Amino acid sequence: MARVIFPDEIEKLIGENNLMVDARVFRDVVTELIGRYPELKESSLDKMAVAIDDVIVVDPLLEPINSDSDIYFFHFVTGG
Amino acid sequence: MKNTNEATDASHYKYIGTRSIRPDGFEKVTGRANYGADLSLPGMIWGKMLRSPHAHAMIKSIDISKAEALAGVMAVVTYNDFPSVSSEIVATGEGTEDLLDLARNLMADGKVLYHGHAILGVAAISRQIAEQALALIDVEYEVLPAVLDVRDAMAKDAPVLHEKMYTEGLAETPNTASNVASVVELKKGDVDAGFAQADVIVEREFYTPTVHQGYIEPHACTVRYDEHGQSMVWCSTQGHFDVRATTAKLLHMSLSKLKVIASEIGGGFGGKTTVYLEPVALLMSKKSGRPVKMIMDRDEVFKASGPGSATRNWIKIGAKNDGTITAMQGKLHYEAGAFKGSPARLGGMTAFTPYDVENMFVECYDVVVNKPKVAAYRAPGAPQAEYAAEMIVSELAARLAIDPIDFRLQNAAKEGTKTIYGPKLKRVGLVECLEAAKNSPHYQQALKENQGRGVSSGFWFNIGGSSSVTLNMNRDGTGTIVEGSPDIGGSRASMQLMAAETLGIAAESFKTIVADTENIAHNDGTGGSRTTFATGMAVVEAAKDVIRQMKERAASVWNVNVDVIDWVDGVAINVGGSEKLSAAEICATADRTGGQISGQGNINARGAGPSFAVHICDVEVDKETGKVDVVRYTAIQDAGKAIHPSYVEGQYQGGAAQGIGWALNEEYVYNDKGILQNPGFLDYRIPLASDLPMIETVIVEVPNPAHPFGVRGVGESGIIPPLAATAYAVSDAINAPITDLPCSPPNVLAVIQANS
Amino acid sequence: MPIVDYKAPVSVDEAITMLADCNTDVKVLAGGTDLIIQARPASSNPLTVIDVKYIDSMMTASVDSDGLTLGPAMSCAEFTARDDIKAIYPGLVEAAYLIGSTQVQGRASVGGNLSNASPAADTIPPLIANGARCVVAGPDGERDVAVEDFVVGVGNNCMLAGELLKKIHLPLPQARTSDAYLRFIPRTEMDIAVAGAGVSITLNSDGLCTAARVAIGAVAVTALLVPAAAEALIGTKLEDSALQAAASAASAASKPISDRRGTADYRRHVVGVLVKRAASIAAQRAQEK
Amino acid sequence: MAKVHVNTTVNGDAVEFLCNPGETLLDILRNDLQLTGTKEGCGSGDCGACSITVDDRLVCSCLVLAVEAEGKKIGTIEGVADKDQLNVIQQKFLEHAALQCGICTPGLIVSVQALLKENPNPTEEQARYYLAGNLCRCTGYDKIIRAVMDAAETMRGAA
Repeated sequence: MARVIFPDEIEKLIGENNLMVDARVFRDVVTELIGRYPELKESSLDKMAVAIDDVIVVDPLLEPINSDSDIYFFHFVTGG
Repeated sequence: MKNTNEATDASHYKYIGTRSIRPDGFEKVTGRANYGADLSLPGMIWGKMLRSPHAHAMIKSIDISKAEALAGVMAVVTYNDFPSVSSEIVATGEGTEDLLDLARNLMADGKVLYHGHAILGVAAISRQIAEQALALIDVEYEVLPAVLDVRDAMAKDAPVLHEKMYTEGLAETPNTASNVASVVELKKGDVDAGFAQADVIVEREFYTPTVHQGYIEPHACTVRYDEHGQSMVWCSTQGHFDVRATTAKLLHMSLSKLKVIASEIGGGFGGKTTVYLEPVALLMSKKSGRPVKMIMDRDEVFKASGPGSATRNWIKIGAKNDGTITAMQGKLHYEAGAFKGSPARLGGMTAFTPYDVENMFVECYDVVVNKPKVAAYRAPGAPQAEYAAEMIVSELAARLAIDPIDFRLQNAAKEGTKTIYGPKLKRVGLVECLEAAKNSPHYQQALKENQGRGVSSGFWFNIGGSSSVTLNMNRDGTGTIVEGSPDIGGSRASMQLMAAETLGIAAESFKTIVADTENIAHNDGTGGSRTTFATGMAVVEAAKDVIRQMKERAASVWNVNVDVIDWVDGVAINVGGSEKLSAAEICATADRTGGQISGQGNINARGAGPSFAVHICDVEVDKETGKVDVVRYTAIQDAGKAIHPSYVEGQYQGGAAQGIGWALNEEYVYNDKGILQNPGFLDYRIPLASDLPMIETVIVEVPNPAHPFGVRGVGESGIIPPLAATAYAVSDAINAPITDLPCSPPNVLAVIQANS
Repeated sequence: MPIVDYKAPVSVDEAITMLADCNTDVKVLAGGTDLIIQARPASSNPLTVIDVKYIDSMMTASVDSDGLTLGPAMSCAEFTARDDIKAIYPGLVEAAYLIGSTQVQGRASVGGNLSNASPAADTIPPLIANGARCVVAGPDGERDVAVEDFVVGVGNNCMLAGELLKKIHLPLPQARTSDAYLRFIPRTEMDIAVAGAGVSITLNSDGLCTAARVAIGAVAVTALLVPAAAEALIGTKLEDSALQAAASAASAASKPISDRRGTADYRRHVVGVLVKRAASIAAQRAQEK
Repeated sequence: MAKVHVNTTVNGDAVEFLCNPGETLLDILRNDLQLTGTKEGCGSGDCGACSITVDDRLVCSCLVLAVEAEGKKIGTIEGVADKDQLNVIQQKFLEHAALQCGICTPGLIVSVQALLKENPNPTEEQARYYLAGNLCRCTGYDKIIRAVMDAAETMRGAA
């Protein structure tokens, strides 16, 4: 099972700061999360940056997830 | 996911790392390059904005009749001319923004929120008549008290800017409107436990003022609206695809009906990642049936584009006597300007990232005030928070009697360090930068009387994103690199070098062009130091695509399997035989072998190129006047791999100069009514040639595992360390703590007098 | 544009006639580095400008036994290149050199700087310190006004409608006399003075100060002549205590405001520092004469 | 308001134009003569992007009235190179990477040309003060000053 770790604003919404999910690609993670917490659908989950095993990916969908992956959601990073 | 892009051994590079002449150089030194204000079209008219003389007011009425009656006036547009706008989060060059806020910033909707807030646009047959028309418009205001600082904005009875804005991120949903848009917490470990282990704890609150990017080219555009065909925007922007997306959304146009051409851009530093003029100009073009040109005056740029946030940041750091930092804590307050969306959270994400410390906690407040909506400014949010953190780190080192570089080395972030925002750092070069600083001739040099020295680290992410590149090969074996990333600092040269290196063909054989939105697929803007990293990766992909095709063509000419073809120095070689075909030969006969050759690299670049910088600053203080002179300065930064070393050094030096300006003299000065007192280069004092010494540079190269050539973005980290390096040097020279920027003569003299 | 007419007379008399005959607001155009910006707002009144740069006497300078006679519209670039003037009035030349960038120097003039009458004008304190006088010409003839009386308020000079600043005259300094001007700005260039000090010092052969004039700028509505500061120097050998007394007198005489360029307290303090430093430099130069 | 007819010389070419009495030379150069190499950064003489020469004297064209060009000799960035042959200063700017965005570059090159004409052997400090009115926000001036010093040396060698 991959571990998903949330930032403060998602934690405040769902009351958890991390979850274990079964996923093969990143899409499975999102489907699973919204299935468990429908309120996440309205959140800015899809506007956040994601780090999968410490590799930052903007707007992922088909990124492979390993059984021991760590997946961090965090604020979308821009620049000047 | 396993990263397959292993960095290659640098010593084998033939083109990368050379100091080639930039391909767009000739146009730029002869005055032939066309910038935002340089396009004129037949029948073109001139647009100007009417701007608020008040910081906060209700608009009671607007009378445009006299202006409309003036001969030569062709169109007047207000907020009501926008098609219906609703609240919707849209991606802009700055990340995300509420479309409604964007529209209300372009032209006020019944309420003005800062001095200079645009109210309406007028287009006339000359710039002078447009200005005369503005003087004929009567606006009746009901002036409201202005909120000019986070403290005022958060006070109990503060006037509220937005009646429907409720603080997000609180444990309980609030039921009264507030100027605090959001509160976010970032944490790692347990700071209370960490502080309990500390032998020494230092805490202070720091202030940084509103500052401007200060690009020399004002915002400008020329547009033509065409209901039936193809509307066109020519403008100076860091991201023309973002201009197209935002403008089309606001005006209910399809993307295919709006072409945006990025002119040459005269500086941006983050400030040209959103729109201020283009949608209004298009509305006026639609109304008048004429092309419309708009150029901001310099005072408009200061009053009403997007400066960098003023902040009040409290930082507390604890360490053991042996130099181990045990806990780092911060409470950050960032001004967003008139609409929510300051980079407070980015401040929180960067403040302590140069440190491998177990316990961290940061609270980030995004606060609206009656000032222009902030925009990105070079590592947005990071300089302010890292300034505060680095000042405390330096003070702590002094209290512990440890060399400030040794103290930083002892606690330095490295591969595997878990960041406060979650993931662990990959291979990074902070330690190498600190060591280079320690070994630099500068750091060995003794200080003289009235001089002081400061050292500071800085961190920025440098995220990839979407880039598309087409590499069109010509029949003579030369090629055109078609990219969609506006070249703001010489990146065309870097693209050329990366294509040359990948293909093994001389760099001069390639021309790099920045295509408009019709001639290349979507590209994210030039921002976040992503261009050489991500667009460079796309160039490599496109070049590899060309190599693949070249090999196929050679194989078909020789009637062999493609597997036996090697590609060496721009030549296809039949490994099984002795035949060779150069790129030029393959291109010359391409029609016979299947048509012309064109490579494609459309990517969403994975990974990031975190770049750490370490700066050393020596200042001399005139203790009778408080005036500070920078006498020596060294900028050290990890470039991963410097594709074009001159332009890498240029980024370090430019970042240092901007940061020195931020530290010493730059600030927005408002009066108590919120009227900006210094909207010009006379009194918004950016550094001059005579203000600065040579800025020494050291390029550290710790290859980025996420890039084929090991590139890290270098544009932004360099503006972070100068604030604390300079301010701490002042503090060292006068032997008194500095907390508030700028270290302008009156402020420094006040600190000297208070401590004598 | 508010500038609606442009005239270029070739003599002072012609200029005075044009000034008198004008039926709009009228201003004299020398370098234009202040005027062109001031005339820009669309809401300002229609303005006629009289360009005096085609009048030879307005554009030349001569030094003789009487002192310096300066054409008010001569560009700072030309003025500061004149070694004969620099040898006698180094402080005034330094002040002219401080006005704006190289580009502005190419246009701006001492007379323009004086007539524009900004409290922070760099040339006014050294002009006062050198006892400079203005020759003002008008329809009713000429009059002669001391520089400290020429400037009457922020942006205001004593000239009446139809009058023209025709000449600036500086007397030849006594033996062992020299001057200095220092201003304080936050950067090294391109700023408006936060405070300024022009000092002229005369020494006797023993190095005793026998005469002094001290003028300060940017610390009141007009530049101020500060006799108390001069008195603190006269009769001394400019020891630290005398310099400090002059500094205190200058600070006491100043009536500064707080604005985007500095607070009142800061200006009051810094003008004293500048008087002290400028007096030392002027004395050093006087010694070397 | 009657327009004024002005006869002048721009980069050696005889030029005539009509202007309003209040129009700046910068506006005429850019909008009427299509010489857009001269840039507008501030309109108040504080940035130097519009630097040109009038009778060989360096000025900000935003602070010159177009009518004042009558009978004068105007020099702009477009006149610095000899056809496609870059001047030494332009060449050195490219070699030293003394430009990033390039908006200040035309004004700087015109100013450096004026500097080296007045003073072929400037010290670094003299160069920095002479160019203090040409703002550059990208480079921190380091590479610009190196280009200037190198150009000066090369030109002295050629002289």
